[in-house]
Amino acid sequence: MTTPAANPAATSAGSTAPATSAASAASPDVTSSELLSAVAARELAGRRTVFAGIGLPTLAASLAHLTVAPGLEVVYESGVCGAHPSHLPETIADAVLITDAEAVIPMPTLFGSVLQGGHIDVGFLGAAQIDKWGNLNSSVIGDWHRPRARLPGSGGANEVMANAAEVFVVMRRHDPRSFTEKLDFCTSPGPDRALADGIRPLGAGVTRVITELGILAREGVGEELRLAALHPGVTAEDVRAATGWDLQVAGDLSVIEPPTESELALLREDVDPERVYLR
Amino acid sequence: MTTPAANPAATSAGSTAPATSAASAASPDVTSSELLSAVAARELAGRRTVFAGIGLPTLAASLAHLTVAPGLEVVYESGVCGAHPSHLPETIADAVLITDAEAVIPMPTLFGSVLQGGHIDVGFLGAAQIDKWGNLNSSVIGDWHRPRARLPGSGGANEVMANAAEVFVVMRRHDPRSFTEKLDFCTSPGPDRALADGIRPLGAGVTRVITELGILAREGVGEELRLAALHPGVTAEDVRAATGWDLQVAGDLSVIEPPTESELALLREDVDPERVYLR
Amino acid sequence: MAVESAVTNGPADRTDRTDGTDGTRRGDSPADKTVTMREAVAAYVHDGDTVSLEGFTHLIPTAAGHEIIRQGRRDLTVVRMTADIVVDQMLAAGCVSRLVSSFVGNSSAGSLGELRRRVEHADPEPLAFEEYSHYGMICRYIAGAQRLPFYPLRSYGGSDLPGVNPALRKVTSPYPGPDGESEEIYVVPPVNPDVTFVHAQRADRSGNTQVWGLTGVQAEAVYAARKAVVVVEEVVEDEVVRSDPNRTLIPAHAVDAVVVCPRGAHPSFAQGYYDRDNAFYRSWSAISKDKERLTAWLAEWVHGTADHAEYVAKLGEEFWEGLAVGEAMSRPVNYGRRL
Amino acid sequence: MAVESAVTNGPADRTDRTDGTDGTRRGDSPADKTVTMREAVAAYVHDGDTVSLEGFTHLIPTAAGHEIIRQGRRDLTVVRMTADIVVDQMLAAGCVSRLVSSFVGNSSAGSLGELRRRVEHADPEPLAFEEYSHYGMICRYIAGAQRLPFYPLRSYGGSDLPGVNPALRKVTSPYPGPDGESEEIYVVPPVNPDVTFVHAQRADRSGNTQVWGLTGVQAEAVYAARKAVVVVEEVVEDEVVRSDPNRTLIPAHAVDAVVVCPRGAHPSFAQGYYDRDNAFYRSWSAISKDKERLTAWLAEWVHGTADHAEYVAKLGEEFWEGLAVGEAMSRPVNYGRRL
Repeated sequence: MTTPAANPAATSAGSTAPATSAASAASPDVTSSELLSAVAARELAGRRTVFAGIGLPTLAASLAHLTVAPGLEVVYESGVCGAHPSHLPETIADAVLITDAEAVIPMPTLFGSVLQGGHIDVGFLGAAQIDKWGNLNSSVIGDWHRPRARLPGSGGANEVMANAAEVFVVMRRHDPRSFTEKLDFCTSPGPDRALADGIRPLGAGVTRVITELGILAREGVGEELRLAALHPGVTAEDVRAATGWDLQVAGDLSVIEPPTESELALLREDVDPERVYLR
Repeated sequence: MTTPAANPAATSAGSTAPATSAASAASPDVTSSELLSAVAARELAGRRTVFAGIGLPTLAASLAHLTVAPGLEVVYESGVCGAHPSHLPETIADAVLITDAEAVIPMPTLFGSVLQGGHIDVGFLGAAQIDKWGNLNSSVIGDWHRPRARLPGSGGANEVMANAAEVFVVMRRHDPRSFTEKLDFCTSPGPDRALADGIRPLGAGVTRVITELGILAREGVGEELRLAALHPGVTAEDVRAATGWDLQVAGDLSVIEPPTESELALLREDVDPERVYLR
Repeated sequence: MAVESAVTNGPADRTDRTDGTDGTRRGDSPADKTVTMREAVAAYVHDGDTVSLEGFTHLIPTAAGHEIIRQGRRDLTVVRMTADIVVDQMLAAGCVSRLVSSFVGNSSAGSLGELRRRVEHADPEPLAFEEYSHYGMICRYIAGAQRLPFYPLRSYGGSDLPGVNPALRKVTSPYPGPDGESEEIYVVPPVNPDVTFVHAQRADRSGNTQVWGLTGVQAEAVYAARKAVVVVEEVVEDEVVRSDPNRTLIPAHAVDAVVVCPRGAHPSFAQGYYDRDNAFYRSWSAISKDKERLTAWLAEWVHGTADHAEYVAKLGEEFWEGLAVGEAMSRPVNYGRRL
Repeated sequence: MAVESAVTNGPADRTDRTDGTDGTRRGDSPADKTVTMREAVAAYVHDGDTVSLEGFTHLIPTAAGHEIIRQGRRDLTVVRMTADIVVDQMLAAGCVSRLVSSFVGNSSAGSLGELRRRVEHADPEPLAFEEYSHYGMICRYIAGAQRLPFYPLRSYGGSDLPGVNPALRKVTSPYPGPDGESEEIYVVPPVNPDVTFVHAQRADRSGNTQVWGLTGVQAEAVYAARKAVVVVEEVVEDEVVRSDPNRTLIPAHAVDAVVVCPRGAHPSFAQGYYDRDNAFYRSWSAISKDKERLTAWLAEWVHGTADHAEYVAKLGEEFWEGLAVGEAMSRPVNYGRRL
């Protein structure tokens, strides 16, 4: 299940794949949500368990389940394993996730035995800020003691980062304020910060950051996030300008194949036919 | 629910209670099990929760439930709370304890939240050896590494001693080998040994030892077991001779009222009509 | 109790919770612990107390929070993993001086206006905030329930949280790590609320409480507390509970009072009873952003209702029909009976 | 897996348990993990392994122990809270060199002859014995399941157990005790068996396992293990499991193989399926006390049967009628369905 280090995207930039026709697929009728969830889904190839919130992560997991990861199980923070919802859920605790689920377990078991126990392959996290090591801030903008904006805080994010084998981050905004040299506050540290604190991390931290500009990737301890793949029409300089640190670029930078007709059809007809999240 | 320190028995030696007629009730047709469970039941007056094994402790708890402790709940090591068995159970995990129970909980909850959490008023324990501080041995006779007799070990006894507010011990045998100056091995230490080990005990340890000769009692840290009450016809010297340490005698030594007709009727007709344990 | 008090520990003398002096407890069998919400809050919530309200998205004890507001409690420390609408309401009503939590937000639907004013602007007064992650809160409840001095967890390494929360500390393992070197791990301290409120589908009169669907951290929050109040959609006969003892999440011995309060979890939901009021969640961000609107809302819906039954009636039957759910019955299992 | 191996921890690289290289695992959905007991033991039990068999009086995985005997495994470390008849049998068959346990006895019915010969007389060979209390064993499983380096518990203070078991150690709490002084507590290390076997009433084909009645420490023992085998009375359709997701004690993601083996817990019991064979328990003390009788018993009932189905058939229908149980059905609950 290893993905080549700096080549996470489907189509290599130097390949003979139909980059032109692919680029045309990224036409204005493909929404940002469709693009991000289709690309994130591909990154889940071969994974078994995903810890995900509602929205883009579950769209990606659902699409992956229908394509590259047929055995994929989504585990929800609320304690639901193996959900079979009758309707698209509105929260991670939606009643439709519970009815017909394979298992509903207490939160101490979910966090202790499942997550900390090492059963999650990929955790999806969001954040207000991310730095080059994949450390995340979801607590405050400004000083914690008198913040300019108080954000929700960790929830289970600190635990997902510490315990999932890898973490994927999907960011709708790719700008220097979100991709920052220095976090206002570190809510969920990657393994490098953990090691510096004398704590042995259990997972690799953030390995993929998926945005509308491309994919940043790192593999584990000691590595920075590097630009690994670009959406058609985007340049490495575009991404470097949108990133608040001196972003390194992978030698084998690739171009991402736009969402295929088949992926779009699955998203639109099977995963979210009422376009609740595909806005 | 406090019991006067050194006067646990129903009838004071100096009282005007009908000691003679009571003594006659302790006639040969009262079995050892009937005697011990009737006396133990009285000691449960006002208690709410008892952690008990099958046999004498459950006979005592059942009788107490019908007499001096109507709200008494027996909690079983297996995870059963509020059992309503259709038949007399043969083990602490008997299927008849589960069906119709009020709650069946996982063992981590039982030991962690219920027992260690401080919800047990009285734990019943047995042992091969007991010393003057109420420390118990249920592991080996002889040296642990090459024992003359390997006994079952702690089970949950170590935890019951550490966490129940008080511990009652019912011993069928009262002789110097069982009531010993020095244990071959300390499986379940009372609070004095715990303190000496630098650990704060949570309960009082053994507060009552009930045998066919009488009742030994202590109230808590720093106190030895003292002879507190005698069965009719037994002298303090009889008990001292049967005890392997220099047993102290309470100043207000009392005489135990033998099982009453009413207690015997309940035991024989309601609690154990098939005389499974009333042998 | 004959235990030397010098050697007791953990939740200060747990035995006092059931000595009968509060007038609600056992002695006779079977105990009937049912009381009204008004009685429960009057008996178990005092100014300055530490109050836990648990229920993760599902079964949030909203009605308990509203009654605490009605009775005007002050200076409370509120312990709740997800500080959401009910916490924002208690803050706005001036009940709370300290918050212990791991998520402060209106679910995924937006912000808590009052909480943000308190934290960002000390408006109208500062709020002491003790911040954890979800598992940190869970472990605090577990340690509280199990009378442990601390609980270890693989969180916080490298985080800024220990820098703003001195309760997050490290312990060195007495066993070598996988590389043979010594190993450190973060720990959290126990929490022992003066009282915990949880909402559940049903209980018997003595407090054996059955929950299905998401069970969150309710059992641990109850066991950690000095007093525990279970709020239920319905009280059922003993035989109903006893037909399925594994469904009992909280045994009677851990419960001090049972409050019957149908629809007491609104705007959250009770699996199999009524669905979540997502529209109210979406509307809360705007209500709470405007202090006047928020005050008016509290005046109308909390202070303006005598109790939760009035609140429910005020919402109207048509409203509740909109949250009604259909049937998806569990298949029975056989517990067996000796022949 | 891209994680630096130098920084992984706990159960050595849990991810290897599901990478498909053992030929039994996922990738396709839904996985069918059903195998025979012979296949499960052949695949997951190797000489020298650490094997956990859990089930507290209820649902003891006897049939798994018998198949381990049939396949002649050697030098096993057996981890089991209550070392009882099945352990005595595995000892007598020469499978076990080390025992990790908190209770060594034939329930309340007497002694284990082979165990006592091994421990008291090193006959026919010594048995390494790592002794705990029940909660110590439970905490070792919890620590193993949760990848914790240690687990604290309020046991062992003043006991002689730490003197004979160096794994019992102390940690100083980083928080002051109730008297303001520092506080020490004993801890146990995690246990991570190579494989755990548990018995259960039912599972679906992918391993979602439902248990009722006593649930013991089975979930923790499974989560602590590198591989887990669930032995069930019956495999049921997915809809049965999904009608009551709270009944699922062990989710599929923690299970590597499902073995259908009716009556596989005999002489223990399966709540709602068959009762305990108390007569066999009572007879075991005499059988095991006499090495020749014990050897003959193993020859006839384990080596002399090809598998558990033969063992069951050999006991005969009349025998099983004696252990039959009547009906005591749980009342259904409503999980609700969105209208």
